[in-house]
Order: sequence, then C-alpha cells, then structure tokens
Amino acid sequence: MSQPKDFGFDEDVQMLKESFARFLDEQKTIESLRPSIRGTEDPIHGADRPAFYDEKAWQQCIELGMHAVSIPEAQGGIGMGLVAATAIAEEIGRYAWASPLSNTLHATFVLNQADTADANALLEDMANGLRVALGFYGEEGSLLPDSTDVVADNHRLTGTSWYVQDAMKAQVLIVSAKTEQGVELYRVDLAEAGVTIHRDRIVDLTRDQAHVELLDVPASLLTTHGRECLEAAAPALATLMAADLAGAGEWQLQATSEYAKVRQQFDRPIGFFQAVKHPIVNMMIQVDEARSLVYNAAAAFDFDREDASRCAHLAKSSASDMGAFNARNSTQLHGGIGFTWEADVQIYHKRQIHSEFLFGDGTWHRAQLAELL
Amino acid sequence: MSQPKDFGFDEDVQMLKESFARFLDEQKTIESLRPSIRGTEDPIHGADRPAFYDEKAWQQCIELGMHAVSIPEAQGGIGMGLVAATAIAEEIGRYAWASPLSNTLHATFVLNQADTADANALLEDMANGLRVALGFYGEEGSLLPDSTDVVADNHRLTGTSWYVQDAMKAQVLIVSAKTEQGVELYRVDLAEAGVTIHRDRIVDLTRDQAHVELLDVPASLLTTHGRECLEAAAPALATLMAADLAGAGEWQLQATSEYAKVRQQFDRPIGFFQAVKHPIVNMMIQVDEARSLVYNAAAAFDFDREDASRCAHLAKSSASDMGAFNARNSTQLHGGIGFTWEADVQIYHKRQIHSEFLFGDGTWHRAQLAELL
Amino acid sequence: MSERQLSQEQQEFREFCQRWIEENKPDPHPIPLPQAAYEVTDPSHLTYLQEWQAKCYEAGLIASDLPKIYGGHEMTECQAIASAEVRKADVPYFINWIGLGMAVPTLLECGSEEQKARFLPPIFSGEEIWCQGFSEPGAGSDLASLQTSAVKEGDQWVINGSKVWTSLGHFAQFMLLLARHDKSDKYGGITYFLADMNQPGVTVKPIHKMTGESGFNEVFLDNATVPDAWRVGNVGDGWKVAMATLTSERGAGVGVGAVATESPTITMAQVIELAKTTRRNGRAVWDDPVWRDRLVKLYERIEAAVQNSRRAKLKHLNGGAMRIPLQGKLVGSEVGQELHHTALGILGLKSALYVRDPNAADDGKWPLGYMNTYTGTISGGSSEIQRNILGERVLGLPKTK
Amino acid sequence: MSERQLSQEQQEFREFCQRWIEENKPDPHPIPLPQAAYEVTDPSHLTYLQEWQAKCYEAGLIASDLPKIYGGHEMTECQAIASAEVRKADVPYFINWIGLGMAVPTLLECGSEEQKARFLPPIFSGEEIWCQGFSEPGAGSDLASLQTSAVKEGDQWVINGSKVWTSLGHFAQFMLLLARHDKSDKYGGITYFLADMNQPGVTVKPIHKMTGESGFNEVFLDNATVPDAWRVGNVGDGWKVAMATLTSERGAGVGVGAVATESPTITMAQVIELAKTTRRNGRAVWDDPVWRDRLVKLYERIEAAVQNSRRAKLKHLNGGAMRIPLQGKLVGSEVGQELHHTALGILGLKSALYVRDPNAADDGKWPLGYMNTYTGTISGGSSEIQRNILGERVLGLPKTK
Repeated sequence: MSQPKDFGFDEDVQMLKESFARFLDEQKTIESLRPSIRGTEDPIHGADRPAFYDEKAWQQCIELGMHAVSIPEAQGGIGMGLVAATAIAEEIGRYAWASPLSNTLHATFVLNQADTADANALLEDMANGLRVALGFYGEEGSLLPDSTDVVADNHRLTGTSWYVQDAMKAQVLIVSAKTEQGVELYRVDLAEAGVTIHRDRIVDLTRDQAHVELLDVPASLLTTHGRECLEAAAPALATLMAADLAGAGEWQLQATSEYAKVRQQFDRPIGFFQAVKHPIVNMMIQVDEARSLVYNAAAAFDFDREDASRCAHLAKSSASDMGAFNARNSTQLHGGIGFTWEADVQIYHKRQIHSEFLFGDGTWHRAQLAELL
Repeated sequence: MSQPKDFGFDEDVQMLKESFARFLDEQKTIESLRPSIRGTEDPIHGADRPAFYDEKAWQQCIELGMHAVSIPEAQGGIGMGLVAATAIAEEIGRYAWASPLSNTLHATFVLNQADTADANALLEDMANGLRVALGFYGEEGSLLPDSTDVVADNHRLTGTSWYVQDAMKAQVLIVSAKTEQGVELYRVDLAEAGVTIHRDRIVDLTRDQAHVELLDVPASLLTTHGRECLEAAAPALATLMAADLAGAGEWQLQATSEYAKVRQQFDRPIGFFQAVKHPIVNMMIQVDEARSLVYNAAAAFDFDREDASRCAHLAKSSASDMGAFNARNSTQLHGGIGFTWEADVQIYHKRQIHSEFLFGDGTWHRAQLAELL
Repeated sequence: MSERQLSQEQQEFREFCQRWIEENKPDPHPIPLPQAAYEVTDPSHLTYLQEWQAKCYEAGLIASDLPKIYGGHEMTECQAIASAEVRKADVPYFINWIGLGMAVPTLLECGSEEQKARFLPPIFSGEEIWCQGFSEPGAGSDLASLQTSAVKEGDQWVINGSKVWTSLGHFAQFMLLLARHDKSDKYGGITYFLADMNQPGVTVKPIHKMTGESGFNEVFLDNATVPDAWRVGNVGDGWKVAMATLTSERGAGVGVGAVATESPTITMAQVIELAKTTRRNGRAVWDDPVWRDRLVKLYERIEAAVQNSRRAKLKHLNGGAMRIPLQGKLVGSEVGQELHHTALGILGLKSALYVRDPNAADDGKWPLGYMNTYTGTISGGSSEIQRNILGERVLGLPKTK
Repeated sequence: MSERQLSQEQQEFREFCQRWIEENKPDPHPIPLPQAAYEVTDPSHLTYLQEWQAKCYEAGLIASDLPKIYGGHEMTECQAIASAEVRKADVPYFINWIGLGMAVPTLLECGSEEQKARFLPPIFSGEEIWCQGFSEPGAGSDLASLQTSAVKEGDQWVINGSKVWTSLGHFAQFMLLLARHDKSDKYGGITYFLADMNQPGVTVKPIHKMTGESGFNEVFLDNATVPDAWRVGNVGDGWKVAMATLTSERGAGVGVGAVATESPTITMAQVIELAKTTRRNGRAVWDDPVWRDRLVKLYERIEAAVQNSRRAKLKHLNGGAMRIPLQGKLVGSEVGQELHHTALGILGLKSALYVRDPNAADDGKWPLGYMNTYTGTISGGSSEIQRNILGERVLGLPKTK
C-alpha cells in the first residue's frame, strides 16, 4: 500500500493539531515552568528542582482527548494513527511542554503492538488518564531490545530501569524484563513496595528523569513477545521523538530569526550581516528537511508499514542532527543574551540535546539504515 | 630524541627554500604549462594533451641541486633530511610545477631505506639527473605495501603498475613486485622491451599518469625487503605529498583573497561581504593547520623517528581535507570566472583533488592514526 | 514514491507514459552525451535530442496540462506524472530546458497572447532552442547592474552590449534578454525582451569551463534589434519579469516537463552502488562504516528533498508558499556537490581517470560531474545569493544590499 | 612535546618546576572546583586558589622572565617552560587570569612606571583580583558603541554607566575600565582606566549562565571615581590600549603564567579515554569507526593548534606576526565546542546526567563543559567578529563595518 500525497494529514489531523497548539499557547509553557527552576540554577550549590507537573493542564489535555489520540476506539481512545500522534508530538516540542503526554503517546504505540488483554486493559486505563512511563533502557543506554537490566521471575521483577523519562509524573511503569524465554513487558505500579525511584539530576529543564530500582516487585505481564513488540513500535517511537525535535527546531529558528531583526549591532539589526543571516537560513534548511522526513515517516507507519523502518531512521537521524545544529546556532546567534539562564533559547537548547539521544542518535540511525540500502 | 623548536628549519633549509622559490617564480610555471593544454579542453572531442616536460627547467633544477637534496653525500647528493625535502615539496605545490622532481624526492626516501649496493647505485644515478617514477600501486589503489599487481620471477617482472605519476617524464621505474618471499623492489628501464606505458587520461593538468604494463621484463633487484622499505618510507611520502597540498593550498588562499579585493559586486569589493570573507578565513585556518602539521611531520621524521608515523598521518589527513576544502572554496568564491578553463584556480583545483588521494586520503590516515592512540 | 488517490485519467496516463517510454526510448547516441543539456555542443547530439523531445511532446509528456491554444494537451494534473516517469526512466534529457523551464513560465505569467501563440509550441517541440541573456561580464551576482542598452527606434528596440554564461547560446534561436532603457534607475530602468539570435548583430563565442566543455557562451549584441511586440511586460518592468523567470530556475516554477539533468535520487543510488563495487584496502568501500555514514547522511538529505517537494504543495504544512521552493536550488546544488566529491573519495586514485579513459569508472562521469556541480552552486544566483534571498524573502531578515 | 636546545638555566628550571609542582601540588578542595577560573563563585574556592597562586608566584612559576622592579624573577625565557609544566600537571588553575592575562600585558605595554610598580606584584601573587569592564548591555560585539561616561573633575574622573559579562567582578579589587569622555567621537572618544571596585559607587550583580553558574556579573558604576594617575595612555587612546588587552585575550599576548582552563590536549585525551570506556550497543564507542574518525579529526585539529603555536614564533614560517595568534581564540573555542558535543555523543543518554548526579560521567563535566564552550565562541569577540578581524587585519580584506 502506498502513502497518500498529503502524508495522511487530513482535515481531522489538522484540526487536532491546531486545537492542541491553541491549548499549549494558552498554557504559556515556558512561563509556567520558570518558577519550578528558580533558585536551582547553581549546579554545585543550588537546590534540586522539583519535578514540574501541572495537574490542571493534564486534566485539560485529557478533556481535549490528546492523550488518547492513538488509543484504539475499543479501549476508549480516538483510534487515530501515528500521523495524528506525530502532529501532537511536534507541538509538544514546539512548546517544550513538560507533561506526561509524550510518555502516553510512546506507550500507546508499544501497547498497540501487544494485542493482549492486559495490554488492552492498560490502554483503557491510559484512556482514562492513567500516567505511565517507559523503562526499556539498561544502564548503557543501548537501543537493543534486550538491553534491559531488569530480570523477571514468576511475575516478580528485580533490577533497575534506566533513563526513565518523566518518571516523577507517572503512576505506572511499563518495563521490559529478561526471562529465560527472552524479553517480556510488564506493568509495575510505582507505588508498590520494593520500587525506589532515584531521581536523576539532568540538564534538560523540561523533563524529569529517574532510574527506577525494582527489588522483587510484583508486576503484571503485558506480553511475552517483548522483543517483537518493541521492534515493531521502534519506528513509531523514533518518529515521535523526531517530531518533538522538529517542533522545537522550528521554535529555535523563529526565535533566532526574530531576535536578529530587533537586536542592533553596528547600527543595524544583526540579521543584516551574512554571518548571522546565513546560519539562520541553514537552520531553516535543516528544520525543513527534518519536518518533511518526519511527516513521511509517520505516513509510512500508517499507510506503508514495510517502509516504516527506513523512513523512521531517516527522520530521527535528520532530526537529531538538526536539533544539535539549531541548538548551537540559536545560542551562538543570540550572543551573550542567549547564554544566560533568563533566555528561553537555553531551555530549548537543553531539551534538544536531550532529545537528540532519546531513541537513538543520528549516527546509530544511519548505521541501521545502511543495512537496508 | 626530541625535535628542535624550529622544526629543523635552519638557515640552510631557509636558503634552499628561498632559492628554489625564486627559481620557480622565474619559470612562470602556469604560463609555461598553458600551451600544452591548449586545444585539449573538450573531454569528448578534444585532442590528448602531450605530457608536459621542460628539459631546460629540469637541467636548471639539477644545477641548483634540488633533485639531490636528500640523496646521501656518499651517493653524490646533498644529504639533507626530510625537512629540506618538504620545504621543496611545498614550493612545488605552491607553483604547481610539472616536473620529475616530486618523483625524485619520493624515490630518494624509499631508496634511503634500502641500504643495498643497487639502491645506492640508483641514488647515484638520480644524483646525476636520472629521472625515475614509482610503481607501487595495484589497480585498486590500496595503500597496503603488498597491493602491487606485479609478480617477480627470477629477476623478470610481469604485471601492471598502476597510478604511476609523471611516468611520461621518467627513464626508470622503481617497482614493487610480489615473490614467494614477500615484496621486493626492482629497477626497470622503461625503454626495455616488454614495457608498455599506457598513458591515462586524467583530470589533473599539472601531472601525467600512466599504468605501466610489464611482460617478462628484465629488472634489477633493489632490495628483498620491499615491505619494510615501503613501510619505513611511508611517513616521508605522506609528508611530502601533504607539503605539496599545503603549498598549493596557500596559493589558493592568496589568489582567492586577492580576487576578493578587486572583484566588485553590489558596488563593493566582494571581500566586504561576510559570505565571502568568512570562507576565505576558513581557508586560511585550514591551510595553517596543514602547514604546521607538515613541518612537524618532517621534523619528526628527521629527529624523532618513533613519532614519525603519527605525525605523518596527522599531516596528510589535515592536508588532504584542506586541499579539497580550499579547492572548493577557491572556485566557489571566484564565481563564474573561477569556473572557466582560463582561470588559474581551476588548475590548482584539479591538482589538489588529485593530491588529496595520493599516498592515502584523510579517512585512511585517520583510521591508521586511531590505531596509535 | 507512488501516490494514492490518483484520478482515473492520471492513473491511465501514468500507465501510458511507462509503456510509451519503454517502447520509444531511443538507442544511445554513438558519442556519449554530456551530463546535462547545458553542456551539449555537438550538433549531432542536438539533432538526436531535438528528435527525442519532439516525440515526447507529441506523445503528451510535455505541456501535458496546458491549453490547446498554447500547444498544450489539456490534461488535468498530468504533467507531474509525466515528468516523474521521464525522470525515473533511463532516457535522454530534454535539450530545450531553458525554453521549457524559463521561457514557458515567464511567457505564461507575463507574455502577451500573441507571444504565447507564436513562441510556446516550438519550445515544446524543441524546434526552437532558447537561451537566457541576463548575466553580463562584470555583473556576476549583482544581476541588476547590467549595462546592455535598449534604445527605442520606431517600433523596434536597438540593443548593444554583451551577455555571458549563456548556456546553449550556440544553438539558440531566441534569447530571454534583459536590457537597460534607463541608466538612471537601477531596477526600474530594465526591460525584458525576446531576442532573435539569428541576426547580424549577434555574435556567439564559446567559453570553456574547467571541465573543458563549452556549453557556456559570451554573446555580443551589436546593434541587434527586437520588435516592440516582443517586449515582455511594460517598459521598466524587466526586473519584475526576470524574477518570475528566476523563480522558475530556482525550482519554484510550474513544471512543463523540463528535464536537464539526472535526478539526484538516481545519482545517489549510483554512488551507493559505486561504494559497494569499489574495493580498496581489502574490502568494499561500502564496508567501511565511515564512508557508509557519510553516504547515508547524503541519502537522507536527498530523500528529504523529495519529501520537501511533496510537502511544498500542502498549504497547511509548508510554512508559506515560497519557503520550501526557494531552498530547492541551493540545497540541491550543494548536496549534489558533496555527493560528487564523496564519489571521488570512494574511487580514490581512480577518481583521476577522466572521460574517454578506458579504465575510468562510469566513463569518467564522476570527476566530470563533480566539476559540473559548480555550475549549480555558482550560476543562476550563487549559493551566497540564495541564502540572502531565503533570509530576506522567507524569514524577513533585513536586506544585505 | 619536549624541546631541544634549552639553555642550562632553562634545563635546570624545568627540572625544578617538575619537582616543585610534584611536591607542592595542593590536595583537592572538598567541593569540586568549577571548570575554569571565570566560573569561581565560592569564597572558599577563592581562598584556596589564591593560596595556590601565591605559592607558584613565590616559586618563580609566575612572572618568571620579568624584571625585579615589577615583581618579576628576572630569568631568561623561562616563563614558557613554567607555563607548560603547569598546564601539563594536574593542578588548579590560576584564579587571577584576567590580571595575569590582560592587565599585565596591557600595563607592560601602555602603563606608567608608577602603575606597573603599584599594580603588578599583587596581580602575580593573586592578592588583588582583576576584572575587565569593556562590554556593556546593548553593545555586544560592537564594543566601541560603549556609553559609560567619564567626566574629569579636578585630578579625578567620575564614571557613570554599566558593564556586563564581567567575569570575577564579584571578587575583583580592580577593573580594566573603558569609558567615554567624548560622545562625538566613536573610537577617539574612549579612555582607558584602572578602577577600584571597592568603593560606594560600584555595585556588582551576578548573571546566571545557562549552566546555572554565575561567574559573570553586571557592574553598575554610579558616580564611581578614578584618579587621573590611574588612567592608562592618553585621553582618547582608550581604543588603542583596549586592542592591546584584547590581543592578549585572543591568545597573542606574552605569557606571564595565566592558566584559566584545562589544556585542550588534556581534554582531548580524556574524550578518547571516554570513548574507550563507554560501552553502547554491545561495544566500546571507540570501536565504532564512525566515532573514531570524528575523534581523530578533532585530535588532528588540536595537535595542529599546538604546532601552530610553535610555528607562530618562527618569523620565516609564520606568514606574518599576527596571522597565527589571531586564529587562536576562534579555532580553540570552536574546536572545543565540537569536542564537547562529541563527548556528549559518546555518552549518549548518559550525557544528560549533570553535576552532582552520582551516576554522571566525570561528575557531569561534559555537559557542563559543553555549555561553557559558548563563553568561548561568544565572549571576548564572538567567532563572527574574530573572522572579520582575521579577514581584515591578516588578509587585508575590506572592512565589513
């Protein structure tokens, strides 16, 4: 089956994207985040920042149905595809929104692959607003599906899940665990005894992160086909993260371009100078490449699944490199101002160099892609 | 033993370099070359260009002693080291001089490693003006010492030597050949029966190139330790070629910078615009890095042989990348003019993308260097 | 990439194109063609390519969607299909690419009805070759500083001056000519003409490029004349009309079937193949992860260009009508240059072997193609100028000049 | 790189330095030091670093070659040796880097004898910390657009205005101050002063960087005063004197022992080690040829910088006195930035772990260091300005502004 010309970006998706963007615009996402990071600046002497989580905003998001966009209708969701979820992820990136929504979207595409009663039950809970996090990484942070450091034995889990994004906002952790049969996925209640959430001190101010230690914790099996499930969901996860990078990259482009129009140096707006103008154009070129590849990857997943891996590798490789490039240039071209804690570009910069590595960096995706060519 | 502060670039070397530069300046190297390429432009319909060789200039060069700079005094040479030869090679590059001199320098450092009566006899002949070429490459153009496609049997050679530089100017070919024992070096008279010189049609206008077919050709053995000899000489060859690139790169920088001062666009010299100025500065940065690494590599070979391989890899990697970069920018920044056959930048452009690959490109040298780190 | 939701007409036309190309594909010319239409200098190549273009036009692969009165075939959204099929197939390019790619959109947008009826059909058939007379010696990227003068005498204009980098000037019957009727007004003093090249006042002198080829020319206009009826737009509107032409050149125009070069996707596939088949230091170059990473990065950028073109058509996703199209020429030419330099790197020493060397990889296509990429990054508005345009027109940054 | 042809004095001094450093190396401070002198904000760090600098000065490792009347040790060509040994050793940086690196060369070149005698010795000992007051809010790279005013009243000057990005301003006793005595003359209206920071008219307010650190400050000058005897150079020569200071900052100055950051060679070695010890996807990152190629390219550029410094001293090889030195800051900061971003890439997800995270690689040094590289590419003349300077001063290209 081949892709539709419009990347499957039909009126429904457009409306969804626009209404979500309006919602985020009203949230004043960066302004809302600022109080939580005040007084925590100094990396050596400063306090630890609280995990930012705005319950009211999350409830509003649920009312809009954004959390359930790709949860099947049978489980109480909207049942749209990756194209729709990607549109949402792009806006999350553009507004650098700190919330459980990214995890919810990621989890949806993993659980959609499982097709078990337990997975469906969890999807249903998520449709009702349950907040989840994903625990698929071992300490090395490898992308291989069996890189987990958690072991399952008779529905009890022991080990540590690393690099759990937005763990402090979550109620339930979806964990990949090794058994003698292979890799299985489990559902763990984070309030369970034996669970210790070790908050990580990370650079990114728009997310929280933890490594979650599990000591003989009871868990319910979601699927015995963990490896297959993760492999099948991988293109969706990479595409969603690429969309986040692309959205933030577009913000960086616009913010830098606007700054170059107003900031005066040598009696002119700095955007007059080619040393400023041309790098901004290069930012635009990179973000446009990433965006187009993201839309293509989402459409491939929904309409041409055989081509989904190739397209997802393209999208995340492009978006990861763009994220780093736009981060660098947005700071550099803002000059001293851009380097201060007060500047919003620094917040996006940190988000981008975090997203760059989530679900695989450019180098890794290119190496995978090469195998397909 | 450690290197001298001044890279061994003492007064003798300085005088040598200056007098050689004066000599080349008088040669008007590009002007002299032009007639030989006239009428040969059209790649499809044009005539083949004659192999440019100026016998008078070569005799003058011999009178100056440049050809014998690193031939030991015992063999009638001047007995200076790689620092001196590198100084000369840099000027060859700067003036893009078509002559047998590069080959003579390269051959000197190979033969200096052999320490046999036959090798010494050849060095003596070279000191007397004999013109040589090097046949070490197989068709793949690999850098491994045993990549030759020539086989030796009882002092008779059969096979083809590929990518022989300036073969049309040479009287004698130094060939690496495989035997049951390993790799041996031989001396072949190019006038011998059984030798067929197939002229290659190459892009570079300042060199000629051929693949030399040998059919049961009698040859005299130079050394049975061909592999060791080539390995020991490798840092010198890479350094000499890097020096050639650096010299030509400096010419490209100066030519482009001068052009940017005189060429007017939008009522100003184009060097006013940062889109022109900054790339020219980047050319300077690259050529300075390459030059410093070249001087360091030459000094390492002469004074700190243990470090010579590392330093030569650094020099050729840097110089190869610089050559390509400066070639690209010199053409681009000259605009339409730089793209014409009449422009001198095109001649240097072609020389640089040829030198880029001789004795290993940047990628190869970095891979080798990594093994030492 | 195949497309869903084709109309029945489109579906059938695509099948027709595929079948027709398969059946009518010409045998290769005994002398290999140059890499692009603008490098053709051999008259026997010209004839061969004109015949091929005429056949394609007749079959409806050129001017597919245009009205009959202009010589079109009046189909609906079929041109893109024809162009895609032509690009995919291993067939010669259309020689009259300036006519198709620049003269046609300019005339459609700004020409009189008489001009359209007179000039369009022989452009489609390839009977009348066109060239472009914008650049002048000394003007370079500062196009508007042109000095060629146009003086009205009766109902015609007398033209004096010279033009440079005139691709196909040696074969062309007509030129898209910019000339100055008023020295006191840099932009407003320019008028746009269609000039007959076959007249005594016009002399064409070839310029050799660094490749050795001579597709470019210098054109001297010495009391050449143009009837006032062949003026495009009003007196003084030349700059505005020229922008329409250049927008087409920069990839933003409406396709009428102009194919002057190989598609980047095809070139990319060839370079990957080259890496897989070229051996060095004991293995295929493709097996070296360093080269593979570089190639995949380029593959990614070329795929992005394909998806960019797709997105450019979608109003709600393209970020503005000109944002993506204006990037096309810049990115295409720079990526193409890097791709070709990478091909040289894959070949290593073998990259030195040039056209007509019996051992050259692909008949010397790679070094030849590498050098020709500078046509792309320099002419038709250099990369430096393209970045100015993008910064100023798309992002609204202040004008550099 | 060891050097041949050292004099006996030099030879002995080198051995002394090595021995002395080995014996006097301080124990690490209980709270880890920031990465560079200009990020120090903790008073206990200040005391610790001042003690270390004083000891080094006493031992002759600072001001080695300067005359006794200025507090120097009157050795011959020994400073470079001391600096090299300090850089090689794993010891703290010198906190008074602006004093050593900028105030000293400026005073030596342009200061009065009284100024030299008064100010130099406590700079060397670290007793009096210095800061630089050139940049102003709104001026950015256009340094000469500064607005802080200096009005002569009797034998002193009254200063009003504000300065920004003032490293170490919170600890400094003195400031290198540029102020405007004449509004009508952009460059000629500037005068250079040495200002006492410990007076009522001076207020220092920290600026937090994206790293969270606050080494930078904003300094408000509200009727602050400077005696006329602390003016450097003539009234109106401020811009000229400032250029002497900036030339030192850009790496072209005479070393007196200023060490504010880790040597790039050491950082490079650490990143290679990081790649060898970090495992991902089943192997060490160093075993991936793609990462290795990138690292070796950076290694090459850092080695080139070392050899550049060596060549810069050789008249017949350096292509002009300023050509290489003026590249130092630009290339060093850009390569450093790429190197740090590469370190993040090696760490992958682990790169997110920041200072004080118990699992962070090297105590979070890599993300912290990465962000701090923007100090290098932005302040002290951004990379964009550096390229202008190089193009204009070294190559003689026309001035952009």
